[in-house]
Amino acid sequence: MTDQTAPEISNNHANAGYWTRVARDGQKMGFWFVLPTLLLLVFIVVFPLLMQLYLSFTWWTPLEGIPWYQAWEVFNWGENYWYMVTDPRFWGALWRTVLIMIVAVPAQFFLGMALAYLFIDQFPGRKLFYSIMLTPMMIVPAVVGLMFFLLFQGTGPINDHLGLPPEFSCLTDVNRAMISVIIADIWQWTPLMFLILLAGMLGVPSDQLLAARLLGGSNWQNFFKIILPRMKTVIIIALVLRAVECFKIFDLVFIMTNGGPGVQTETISVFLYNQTFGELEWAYVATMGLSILIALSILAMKGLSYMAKK
Amino acid sequence: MALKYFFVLLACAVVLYPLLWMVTMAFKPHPEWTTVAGLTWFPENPTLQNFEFIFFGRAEGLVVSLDRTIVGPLIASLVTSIMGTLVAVVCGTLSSYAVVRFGLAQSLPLSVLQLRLFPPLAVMIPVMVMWSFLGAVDTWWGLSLIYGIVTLPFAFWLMKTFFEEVPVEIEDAARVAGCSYWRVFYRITLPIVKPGLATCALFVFILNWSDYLLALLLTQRDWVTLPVYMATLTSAMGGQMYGMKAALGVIAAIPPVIFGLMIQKHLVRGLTFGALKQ
Amino acid sequence: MSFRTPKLLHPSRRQFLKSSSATMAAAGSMGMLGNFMAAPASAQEFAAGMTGGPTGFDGAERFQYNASMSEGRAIEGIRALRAAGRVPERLTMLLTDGAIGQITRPFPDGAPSVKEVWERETGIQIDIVGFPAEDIFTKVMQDVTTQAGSYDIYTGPWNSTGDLVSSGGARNCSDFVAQYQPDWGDPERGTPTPEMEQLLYTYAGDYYSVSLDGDFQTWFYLRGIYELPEVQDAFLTETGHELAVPNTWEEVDRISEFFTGKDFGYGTMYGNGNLMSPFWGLATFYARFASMDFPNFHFFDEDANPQLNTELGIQCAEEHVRSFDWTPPDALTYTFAEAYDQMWNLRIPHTAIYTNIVKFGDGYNPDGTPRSAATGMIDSHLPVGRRFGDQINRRSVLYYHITAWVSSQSQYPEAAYLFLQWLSSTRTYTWMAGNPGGYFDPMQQANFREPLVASTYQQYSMETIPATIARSVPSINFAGQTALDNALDDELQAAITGQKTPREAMDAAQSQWERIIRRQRRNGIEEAILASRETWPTIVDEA
Amino acid sequence: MSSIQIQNVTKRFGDFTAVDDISIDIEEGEFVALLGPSGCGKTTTMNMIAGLEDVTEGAIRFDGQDLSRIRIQDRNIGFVFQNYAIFTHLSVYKNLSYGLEVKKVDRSEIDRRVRAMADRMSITHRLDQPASSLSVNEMQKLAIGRSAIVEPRIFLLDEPLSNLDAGFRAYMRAELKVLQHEFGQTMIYVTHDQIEAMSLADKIAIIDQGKLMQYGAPLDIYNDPQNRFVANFVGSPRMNLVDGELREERGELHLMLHGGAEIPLAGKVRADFTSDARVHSGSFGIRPQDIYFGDRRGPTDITMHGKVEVLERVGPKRLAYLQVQETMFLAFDDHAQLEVGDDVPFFLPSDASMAFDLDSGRRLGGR
Repeated sequence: MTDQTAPEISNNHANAGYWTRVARDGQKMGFWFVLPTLLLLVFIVVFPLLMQLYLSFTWWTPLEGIPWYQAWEVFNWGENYWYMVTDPRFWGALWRTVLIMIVAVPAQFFLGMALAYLFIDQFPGRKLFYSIMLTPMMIVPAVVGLMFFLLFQGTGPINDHLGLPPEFSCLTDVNRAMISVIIADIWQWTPLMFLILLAGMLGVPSDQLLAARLLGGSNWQNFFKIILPRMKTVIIIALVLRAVECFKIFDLVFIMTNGGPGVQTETISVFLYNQTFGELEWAYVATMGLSILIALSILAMKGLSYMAKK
Repeated sequence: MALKYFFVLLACAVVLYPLLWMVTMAFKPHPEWTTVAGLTWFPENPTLQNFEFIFFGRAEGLVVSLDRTIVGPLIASLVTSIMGTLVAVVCGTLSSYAVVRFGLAQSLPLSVLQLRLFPPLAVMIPVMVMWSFLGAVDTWWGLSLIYGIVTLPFAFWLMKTFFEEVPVEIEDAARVAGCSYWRVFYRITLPIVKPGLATCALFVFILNWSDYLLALLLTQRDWVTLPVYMATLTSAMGGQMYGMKAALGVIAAIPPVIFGLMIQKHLVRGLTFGALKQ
Repeated sequence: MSFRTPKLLHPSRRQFLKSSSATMAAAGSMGMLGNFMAAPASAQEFAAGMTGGPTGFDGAERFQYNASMSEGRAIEGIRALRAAGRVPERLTMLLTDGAIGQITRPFPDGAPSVKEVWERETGIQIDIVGFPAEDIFTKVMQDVTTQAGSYDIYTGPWNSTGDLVSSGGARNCSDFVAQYQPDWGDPERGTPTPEMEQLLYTYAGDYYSVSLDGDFQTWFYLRGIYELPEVQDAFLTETGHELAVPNTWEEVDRISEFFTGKDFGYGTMYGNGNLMSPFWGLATFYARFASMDFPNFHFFDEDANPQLNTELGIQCAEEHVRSFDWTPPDALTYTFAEAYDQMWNLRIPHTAIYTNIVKFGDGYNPDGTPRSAATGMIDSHLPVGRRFGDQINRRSVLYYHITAWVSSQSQYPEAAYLFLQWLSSTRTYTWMAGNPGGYFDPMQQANFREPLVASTYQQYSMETIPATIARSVPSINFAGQTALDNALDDELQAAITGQKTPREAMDAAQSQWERIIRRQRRNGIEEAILASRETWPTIVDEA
Repeated sequence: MSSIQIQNVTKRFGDFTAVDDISIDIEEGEFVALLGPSGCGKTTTMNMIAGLEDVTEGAIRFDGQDLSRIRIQDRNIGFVFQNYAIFTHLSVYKNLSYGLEVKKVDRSEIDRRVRAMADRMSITHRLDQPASSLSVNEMQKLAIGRSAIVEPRIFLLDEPLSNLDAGFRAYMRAELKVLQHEFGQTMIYVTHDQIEAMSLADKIAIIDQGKLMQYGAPLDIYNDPQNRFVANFVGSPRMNLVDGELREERGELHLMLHGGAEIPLAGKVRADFTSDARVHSGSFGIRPQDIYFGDRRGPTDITMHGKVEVLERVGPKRLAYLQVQETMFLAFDDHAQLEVGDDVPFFLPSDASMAFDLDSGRRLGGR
């Protein structure tokens, strides 16, 4: 941003002719328009990726006592990668992330789909209910973590409703902690599914739906044969969005359980955080970060090309 | 129809349940915080002392006091969110316009999108090294810069769809009338997409305001944002101070919910990077 | 250290919530919450020959000093620095939140707070930023690695000194120590032995860390219950032994097993009050591990190889896992705060834990109410070990132990150091250790001779704590510590929750440790391990 | 195949009454057109028959059975939408088979009937292609075929021809008639095009502003419109309808037209106008083809004089625009004897003339 405006101001008088020419030349102006974004991209993508690649082949940690650019002194020929492949904690965290994904995303999808189906026609109060339904996803995830932290306290309302004693704690139990986190995630992100799927559902031409009903199709039949196939793109977008976001899940877990008890809710993001500031294995974190980036990029490319084909 | 209302009301109840608990908790006095003395949904003795406590550091009837009030983090959150929004919206607007109108940098949209796919923690090591090298840790501009970069994809894609909706004929007409490209952009196109620009700014602001992780990594003391402050207090206060935590949560939750409802119409577009419009 | 605020506040504390405002105040003192009550203006004079220190209460003269004492040298040092224009207006200290009250709250009645005395004498403001004990080192490392330079002083677990030093985050204070001569190792008032001074205040031969705590796991038990005739009788009938203070782990386990499920009129009890949860429970394991062989069973052998999956290591793990049968429900989620609560409510007969369990739970509140149901029933005993012939190797463990470091990013390291010297010197520290506003525990010899400390920590602790310190082994305290502890912790938890057998868990932990050591080898971890071995006490007792 | 009784049906949307107390009886196998200008309520009426809209008041019965209790999918109605509502994500085959598949008809039976229908609609060569690739004309056929294949009790068509090009529209019109005979099904057809209605329907229901104006066979409606609206709406070219005040002078009854001209009333039409003494202003109607030139043919025929303003060729005939003062009459110049600018007499046969009450639009007298 500054890169663009600074020369404009300073050169305004001395070089007035240049900027007038730029304003008259679409390509030149476009170049200046794109420049700040390009610079930011280079700044945040190219440079960090190279640094990450470099560090991932070294032992370097902040404990090393040498600046990162001298990390070549502790070059380790990719041992980090081998360490990663054989690190049970890494795979555990990865598995837990995937677990949240394969439980929460389908749950959000089905709930969102059912809700969208409820909201497909007009009915009195729809606008109000619709607004209410959207609220959870607008709430700061950290606050959602706090909300469910409060709810799942032993002395909180959930235990009270279920008649459970305060000792029956959800967040500190080996099994229930994960379930609690997943419930919170479902609560927050079902509305997103709902929103996107409803938009897709409303995109199905209403006369085709009517035609299907008049042809004798039951609601179920019409839903599966007419609505669903027409929503394919929307569904893929919604699922991909959520699945990707699941990989980032951090705030919720960190505030609700801090990855605990033990490592029972340690997702990949929490694991990376702990490795960064707990074990301080920065080169190793760089290795995992880079690997995840590459894996996700390949998946994303596959997904995008699949979508482009459709 | 009755069945439908039943399900709709049920869904709304599930949505409101945790919210209600937190919001009413913020107005409850200490004895009502837990269900030990029985569950109360609405405060029997409503009080503002929780808010008083987090704003002034102490409250009547409480033996404890707070050494850092919410004021600093509130200001930090506002400043960094707004500046981050500015960076994202300005860069996103300019570059998406260039991509849409001048056909420049056709690979930009995808690269920008990829930026969003990555878990921020996976690039955090270099970012922290860079930020500390720049002396940007725990400064308002350092946090604003990363906010701007992280939300740039949203601003870019959102503005792209808005620009695509402006008929090119309008611009051509103005250009035939002798306007420069810059003037056409600034005087014709920008005013047309103004509502879109406002939507985009609000959307990006919500995202910035909602951040926790980046602020957790890149601030220490002076520019700690609201969610980080909230989480620290949450763990620092232990289990007891439920009411204060809830009051914090309510304050942090309000702006995005209001703004979100304001831009309801465009949420789908924003969240799907313009892939879907409502 | 003491009252850490549990991060996930554990539900179990109905009593906590229902109980008096004293609990509430204790709760409040954790957190970034300090109670800034204005101290009464103190008109009293210093005792003869004294130039500084607290005033305004009986016995204040015991904490006063002059330029010939450690505290006085620190104050003089600041004055000299001020003359040279090298003092800041304020020093920022990142502090475990549960300890803030000890610096900011006046004690005893009529006294100023520690902070006020310092600020009055030096004019340098102390800004305290509180952070939860469990996460504070994360915050420290973040400040170090991102070069944020937000603090002049860090605090955190003593175990992490190695990590902090190798990251370059802590300033080497050897020159300051040489110049200002703190009384940490004073043969009369300071640490019991010069070795202990080395262990607590230095790393690799240089001064980095300033001890502000006494985290030597100490045994407490409910004498009031042990002495009940019906308990005595039942124990004899059931086990064939007299119920007495235990000397060995075997006896400990026997007592734990006996009490589990019993009700002697105070509700159902559980036998094992030791911490078994992640992070905190490691101390329990290390303590048991250290006494497996005579005189010590080291974590690493002479070649710096881990000894986790040796026969003795596995036996230790089996005992540790078995002792889990006698713990209260949800013990896996307990921090020390919950464990304290179990004893205060007479649900466990004994525990080896941080010493401020009595600070907050024995004795009486200012209003005369007992601090807990256990008031008057608690007593303390020596660490336990194992019988080898006619000798017993009693062992405890030094774990966590809040420690301060001067940040290498501080603009005013000398002033920051001088504040720490002043704070940790035997007079100020003794005064502060008596303050019930936070969880810094006593550990200097002078502390245990001080009536104020004795009144807070109870007379019975005044002998057992020093004896425990003398028999404590250090837990892991060199660079790589976090990784080692985490790896072992995960495997222990897996064994306790039945996901692995103790043997499998120890095998896995062993290979994890070997991996970590291999990774850290070029950082000199092996030398550090061997150096750490040297600091283990060899003192043994007659059986 | 069913008969349909629409009984006093009213439909309100809030304060707006879209359909006002309409009753129509449709016999089994009849082809009925709902005709009216756009927004008149004909589509709403059809939607109510299909069940897409609820009935506010009144009832719709199939063979005497009240429809309101039957779910849409069980009504067995063939419905052809204006834009066909083809399932564009399915193949032509799947479109045709949809109605049978959801009824779990045997697979081989489905195949047989789909192929027969495709054959009938001459879209067999398109069967395996995606429906989205069809031309508009083929979509029309597919839409009809898809509805017809389930052998519905009745068939509803919503402006089915309006999207077609002119040539195909004429072809489809004929085709529809044939199909209706072939299927022998009760059909209801909504249109705003009176020619389509006249040429296809067995009966026409003319609707205006939610009210049923007239219901009857096309010729009856043409020859004997019940009110001014129907008279004006049906017929091409339109009927001459001139409004004026009735004035009696010396035993002669005149209709004083607003343009200044006057029509001396005589014979049957005079009787019609006087049939209701309360009427003071009226409309005089006569179809262009009933006006003649040359010699007066009947004693009660009314003589007028007008100036030929325009001559327009309509097919083999010429249509003359005759200006009388400010009023214009249209008439067919059968023998091509007029020239523009001629001032000619023309005759309005009293028997073929119609009288309407200007205020209510009601027809006065009768045939």
